[in-house]
Amino acid sequence: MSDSHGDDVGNVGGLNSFEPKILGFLCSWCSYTGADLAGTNRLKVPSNLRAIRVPCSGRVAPELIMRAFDQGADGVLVLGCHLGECHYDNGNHRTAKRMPVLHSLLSFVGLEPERLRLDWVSASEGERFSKIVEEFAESIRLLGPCQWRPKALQWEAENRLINQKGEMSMPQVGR
Amino acid sequence: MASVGRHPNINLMAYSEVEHISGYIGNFDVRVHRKPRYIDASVCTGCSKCTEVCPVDTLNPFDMNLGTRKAVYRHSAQAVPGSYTIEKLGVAPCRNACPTDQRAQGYIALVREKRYADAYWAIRREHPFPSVCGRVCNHQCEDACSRGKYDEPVNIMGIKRFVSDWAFANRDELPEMRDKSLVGTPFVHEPVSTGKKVAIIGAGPAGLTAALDLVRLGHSVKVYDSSPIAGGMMRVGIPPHRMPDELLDWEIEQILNEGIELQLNTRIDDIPGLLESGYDGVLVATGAHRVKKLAIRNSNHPQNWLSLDLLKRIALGEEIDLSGKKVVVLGGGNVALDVARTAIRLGQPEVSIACLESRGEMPGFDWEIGVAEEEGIRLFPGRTFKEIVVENEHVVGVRCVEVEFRGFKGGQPDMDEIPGSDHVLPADLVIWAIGQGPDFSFLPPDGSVHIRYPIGVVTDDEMMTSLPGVFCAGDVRRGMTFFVVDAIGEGHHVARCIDRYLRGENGLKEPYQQDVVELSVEDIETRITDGRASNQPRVPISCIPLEERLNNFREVDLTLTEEQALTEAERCLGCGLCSECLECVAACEIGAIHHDMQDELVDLKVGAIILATGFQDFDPSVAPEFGYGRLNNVITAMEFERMINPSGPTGGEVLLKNGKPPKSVAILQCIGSRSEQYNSHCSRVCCMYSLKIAQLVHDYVNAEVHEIYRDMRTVSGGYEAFFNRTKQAGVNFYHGQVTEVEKKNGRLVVSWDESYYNEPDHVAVDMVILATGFEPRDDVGQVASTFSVSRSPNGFFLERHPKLAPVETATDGIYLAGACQSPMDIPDCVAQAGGAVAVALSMIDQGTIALEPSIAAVETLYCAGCGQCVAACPYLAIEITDGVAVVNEYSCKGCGTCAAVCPNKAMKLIHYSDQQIVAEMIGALNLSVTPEEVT
Amino acid sequence: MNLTKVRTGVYICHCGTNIAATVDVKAVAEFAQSLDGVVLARDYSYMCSDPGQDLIKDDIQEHGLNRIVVASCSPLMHEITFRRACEEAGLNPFYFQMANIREHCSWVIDDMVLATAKAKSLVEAAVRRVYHHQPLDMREVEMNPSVLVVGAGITGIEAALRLADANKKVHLVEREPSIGGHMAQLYKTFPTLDCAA
Amino acid sequence: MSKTIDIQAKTRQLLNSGQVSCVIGYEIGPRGRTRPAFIYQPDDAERMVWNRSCTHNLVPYVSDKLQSIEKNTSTGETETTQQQVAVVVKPCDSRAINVLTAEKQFSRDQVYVIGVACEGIVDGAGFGREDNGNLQARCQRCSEREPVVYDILIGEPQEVEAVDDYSDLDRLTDLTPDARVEFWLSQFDRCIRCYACRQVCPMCNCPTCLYERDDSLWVGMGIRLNEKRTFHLGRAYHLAGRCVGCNECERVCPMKIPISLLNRMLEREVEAAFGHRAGAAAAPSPLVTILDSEDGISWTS
Repeated sequence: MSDSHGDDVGNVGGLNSFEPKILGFLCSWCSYTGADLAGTNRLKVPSNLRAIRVPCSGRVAPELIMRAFDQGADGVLVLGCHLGECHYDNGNHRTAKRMPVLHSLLSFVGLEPERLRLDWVSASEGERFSKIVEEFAESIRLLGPCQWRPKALQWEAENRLINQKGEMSMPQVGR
Repeated sequence: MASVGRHPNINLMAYSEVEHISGYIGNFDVRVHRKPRYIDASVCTGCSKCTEVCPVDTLNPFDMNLGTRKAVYRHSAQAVPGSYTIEKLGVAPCRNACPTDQRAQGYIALVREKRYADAYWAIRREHPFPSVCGRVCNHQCEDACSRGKYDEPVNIMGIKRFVSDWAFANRDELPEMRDKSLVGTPFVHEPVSTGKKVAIIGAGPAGLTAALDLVRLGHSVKVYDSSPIAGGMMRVGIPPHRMPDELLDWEIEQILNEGIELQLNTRIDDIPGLLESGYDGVLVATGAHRVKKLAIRNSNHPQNWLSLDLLKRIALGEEIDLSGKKVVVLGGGNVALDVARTAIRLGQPEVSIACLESRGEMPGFDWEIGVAEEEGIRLFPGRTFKEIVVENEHVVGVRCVEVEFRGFKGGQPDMDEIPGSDHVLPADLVIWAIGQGPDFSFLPPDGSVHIRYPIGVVTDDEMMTSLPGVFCAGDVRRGMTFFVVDAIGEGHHVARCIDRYLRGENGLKEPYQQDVVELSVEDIETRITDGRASNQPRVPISCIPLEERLNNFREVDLTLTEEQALTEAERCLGCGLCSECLECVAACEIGAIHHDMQDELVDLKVGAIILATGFQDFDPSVAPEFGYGRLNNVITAMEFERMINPSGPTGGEVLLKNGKPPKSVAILQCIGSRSEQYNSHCSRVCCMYSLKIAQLVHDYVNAEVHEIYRDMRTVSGGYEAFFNRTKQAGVNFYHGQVTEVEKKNGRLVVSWDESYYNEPDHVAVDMVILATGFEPRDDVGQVASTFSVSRSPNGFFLERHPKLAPVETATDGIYLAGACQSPMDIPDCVAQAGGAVAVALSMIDQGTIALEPSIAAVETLYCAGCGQCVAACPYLAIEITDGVAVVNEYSCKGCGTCAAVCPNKAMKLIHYSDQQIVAEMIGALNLSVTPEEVT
Repeated sequence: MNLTKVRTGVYICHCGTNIAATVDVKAVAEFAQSLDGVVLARDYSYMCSDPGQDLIKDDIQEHGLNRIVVASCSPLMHEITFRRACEEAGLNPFYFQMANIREHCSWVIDDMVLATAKAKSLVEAAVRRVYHHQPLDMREVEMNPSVLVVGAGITGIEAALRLADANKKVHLVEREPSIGGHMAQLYKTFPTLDCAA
Repeated sequence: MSKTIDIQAKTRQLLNSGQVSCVIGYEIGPRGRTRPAFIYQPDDAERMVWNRSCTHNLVPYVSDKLQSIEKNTSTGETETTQQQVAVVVKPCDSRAINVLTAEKQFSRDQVYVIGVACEGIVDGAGFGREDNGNLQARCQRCSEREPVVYDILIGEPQEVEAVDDYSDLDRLTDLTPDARVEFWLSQFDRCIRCYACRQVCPMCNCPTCLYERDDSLWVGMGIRLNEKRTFHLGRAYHLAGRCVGCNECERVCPMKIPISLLNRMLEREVEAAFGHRAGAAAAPSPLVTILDSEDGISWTS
């Protein structure tokens, strides 16, 4: 487990056909069932999505999403029940309020806004599920691999605070 | 059906809706809202006597609005429970606006049916003086009348007067008043004596109303009045040209006949004495008869009369001649107008009115100011009076000065005198009518009855004065002179207070006020186009020509003729639907009817829930091509079902609009189903019920039958044979998609295309029956969110799995059955009902249920007790006790919202912990095999 | 989580051809074998069948497995089946995790390579997750024996009567003043044209 | 000077009456710098002072002082009167009291709030460099010169026309995403994870901080750049809808990292979306309550 930050900086995906790594959080009552329905109806869904089943979209903590980007995800897709249809009454209200705030924080710090998306899929909306994943995968493919993690590691390597000669470099204070 | 009503294990809650559920399988808390029937279902025997007296007809939705029913109705012939129900949309605005809570819509509905006697008794049940209020009321009911939003309000006062005048005219043949019990109390033939005695001082509107109510409640009442005639301001304050007195005398006589002792010419000075001499309660209702004067020079000169003195002398029949005099009446209210119009009838003197207010703000009725000017009375508004000018002991004029008046502040006029506008109005007789106040001289001198001088007697919210047992009502309490209708309102209220004082908690409660019906302009227009209200304009009150009014006290305003009253009654929109005429209360011998029944909330604990909320028919009026609503004799299948049903509106006869049976009928299938514009799904049952209709028409109506179908879906056993039998019976079948139904030379022509066998593509018939499909009910969205059930694309409830769990929903413990899940016929509904019961029983009979262990758990070491999880939990399952969050194991359903909002991740969701999800995430993103060889 | 103690068994299901058609199940099983903590990885045609479940039970006994991952259809379908299988083999049913390589993988992706790659990462995700599973027991809760039936048309009436005859307390809630629903409006019903009352 | 005398008088009176067991205020340190003071005896009251360098937010100390009271009361003494702590607060600090009472850290009647009408704190305060004469950045844009909650108000709040147009954020929001990544990586790179910013923040009241645990679930113990970034972003998110903008975190950061940019961006975002201003009233952060209709959020991308 210790190599959880395995430096797979290298294999970020072939240069020509970049296959984005998309992490999906699907609530098990609505969107996961919708994804199953897309399967039973044999609809086409891009293979880039890796779905994680959570009881409710309200379970998806912002720290988990930040950890996903830190782990090298190219895109994070959070899917929940439509507002008012949540199996847990109003669990998804928190997601609806929390995501835009997290979204603006991450884009303020440089993550492209298109990499994080929240949407609602009900248990009977198989086509909507496949359409959303297709749109999302395509928009991530256009953006290219996510530099969020590699940039940090590369920046750290070049601009070590205390360089080899032991002096502490204090770049100009950005005010 | 009947067995459901009697089964010991079934708690039947009809006319009720589920408002809210919470909890989980095995432990659901359900809150049911029971709508009031206004009839005690356990008592009602279904004898239908109430419907015989109910004046209100409305369309019967059970008969698809083909027939009508009364406001009190039984749902259907074999209804279970069989009890009747009264449909009330709420309190009518006219009743809500009236201080006496008079149910105007009630007596108007009775007038509409020409039942004038019933109308009179309906009024008299709660309003003792219809003749007075039919003439002089400020009719707030008309201002609030919904009809006013469309054209003009209904002439409610005119109708009331018509009824009271009709009753007076036919008073000898008037049938006995059937129900004398007070409104809001159960029906009794004779009031049960309570052995309590009440003395009432003042025989005015407030006093007599309270007396009548108390007598009807069983108390014995004696009324004292210092003046020689009873009626208070109604008798001495209203001149004969506005109200003939024989009508009022008859009404007072009827009140007294209900067992009230009246002692006139008796001034009571010792109220405590009354209490000692055996009275259990005293009511002070002496009104406000002391006329006010301004303290200006010569205001006490003998040629200054008081308004009430003149009116009283006329009321007692004295002959007065003022011919040749110049009379100036001071004051601009209704009393001033009455005095001026009385004065001008006493020998045509020169009469003028001077008042403080400007012409537009005079407190008197605008219409009466106009009439006064017509009768030759001159107006001098907007001035104050400085002095009564006297020359050699004779009044010669009133010195006034013009003012800019801005209303009264704290009882004092707020005005500025316009300098240099000093002038004298010539007058040799001045009559004061600037206002009246109560006379307190008869109250006990020791001040035991507190008063707020000069306004009125102080009472608490139970209308009791500071002296226990002594109550007060009417103008003597409120000071300002109000209208008769306000005094009657206070009379009713103080009677209830006295009854509660005398009988403790089984005294009469204050009536429960339902919400008021607000009709939008569209509602009004539909009620008029439906024919429930006529489109006639308002019928104004006419009066006798000017010449006939000179020097006599003939009544000026005329009453409505019977035709006028009927046209006015036709204009009433019937806002509350049930008109609350209360006829049914008396008609119901068993006393089952209570108009003040209230909604009820019932909490239940259940282990499982089965939803069987069903479907609704497609409404073809949104599909103009089929002609429903546009062309006559285009009906839906359910309308046909009601027609052919012997207990239906037409007694089993299938008839055209012109009353004759049809010779040829066309049945069109897939109406509203399998189409892009309307419902995309197939409704499964229309093919078969169309065949049934075809056979019924063929056998019972023996008409030619043409059936146009797209596919004949004979889905289960016996249906194909049924189809063949129908064909052999001679029904013509055409394959095709109906394109339109049009009227051509008197007959309905149905045309279609996409026919396989290029047969004829149209047919002319007398009647078209549309086989409408099934669709989800209008409020399916709200019901779905109440039970947190998701919905399939066509809007019906979504089952957990189409094949493996057709009767379950995603939520354990909530099951589906019948057409609410998708369109199906009766055999399938019954089968699904059995299936849902089997699954529910399989859960319940386990005794205990195993629940997923994934609920929230707190690591107290990390918990800061900040309570963010408490605010986030949809089930309020978390509390902060001594600084640390604690999860209630049973109400937590494991959604994990708390685990996400906890800043310090002290809250963990078992089986979906952060550690497990992060590990899953790392595994999922470790795309260690990148598909370089992707083609 | 000390790796040596975790002994995971991974089972890749063919589901006949539903999965095997577009996912190279052999490659996925081989890949699973290479993951940390995995002592045994098999692929089998129908994991949800009795022989499939017996495979799991026998492996648990023979190889002392304490974690099971089954890559097959959606957990909403057969999670309970496989949990029961683990339970019968004496393993706590919550030491089990599923990877959905049918509805989310083989049925929705045509390209064999991409489908296999996705299947592999889903299996790896399940394997890494199952490390952290805790032994849990289902919570026992008393069942209230009464039932609420909403709507008293023919379906509601039928359900209420059946439940009542089974001696259960039934609360039948109907919005209209009387029960009967649409059927009460009918005169005769197909196909037997008997009375609807 | 009058404010100092008023505060001293109030401190003496509170301590004499035994209504509070400790008054938290400011005093001049041995090297002439203004620093927090904890007064227990009435005659120490003259150490209290108020000047333009009283920059520290004293609210974080309230919970510690209250805890210490509970400890000695719980050791057997039957302490009947509800012991209180008094604290001197500026308008921005006073909003922290509302947030902490909403989050049940202490109840409102456990704190006697001495509100001071603030004329702004000079730049360089707390480091003995008060000479450059202009106000701190947070005071230049602050127009709320009267505390939102106080039991006694010291001084007359003046009407100040100041506009907070969040112009400091625009400098960043105009950049491209890559430029923003560069900027922030350069800032976070300097962080040495000394947690000074967390210690001084009144809102950071977790017993053991998520980013200081050894289960390395979220962040390891090293000072790798992505861990430092995760710490700062995580802390900023935890302050969304809770940070009152006292800016002490930025003042005490030895490495001069512009932390307030993160907090102020979220402050603007939460205010725009939910009309919620942290500490304006004792209400929970809007991110945990359910949606009500007028929230500006209808997140259907």
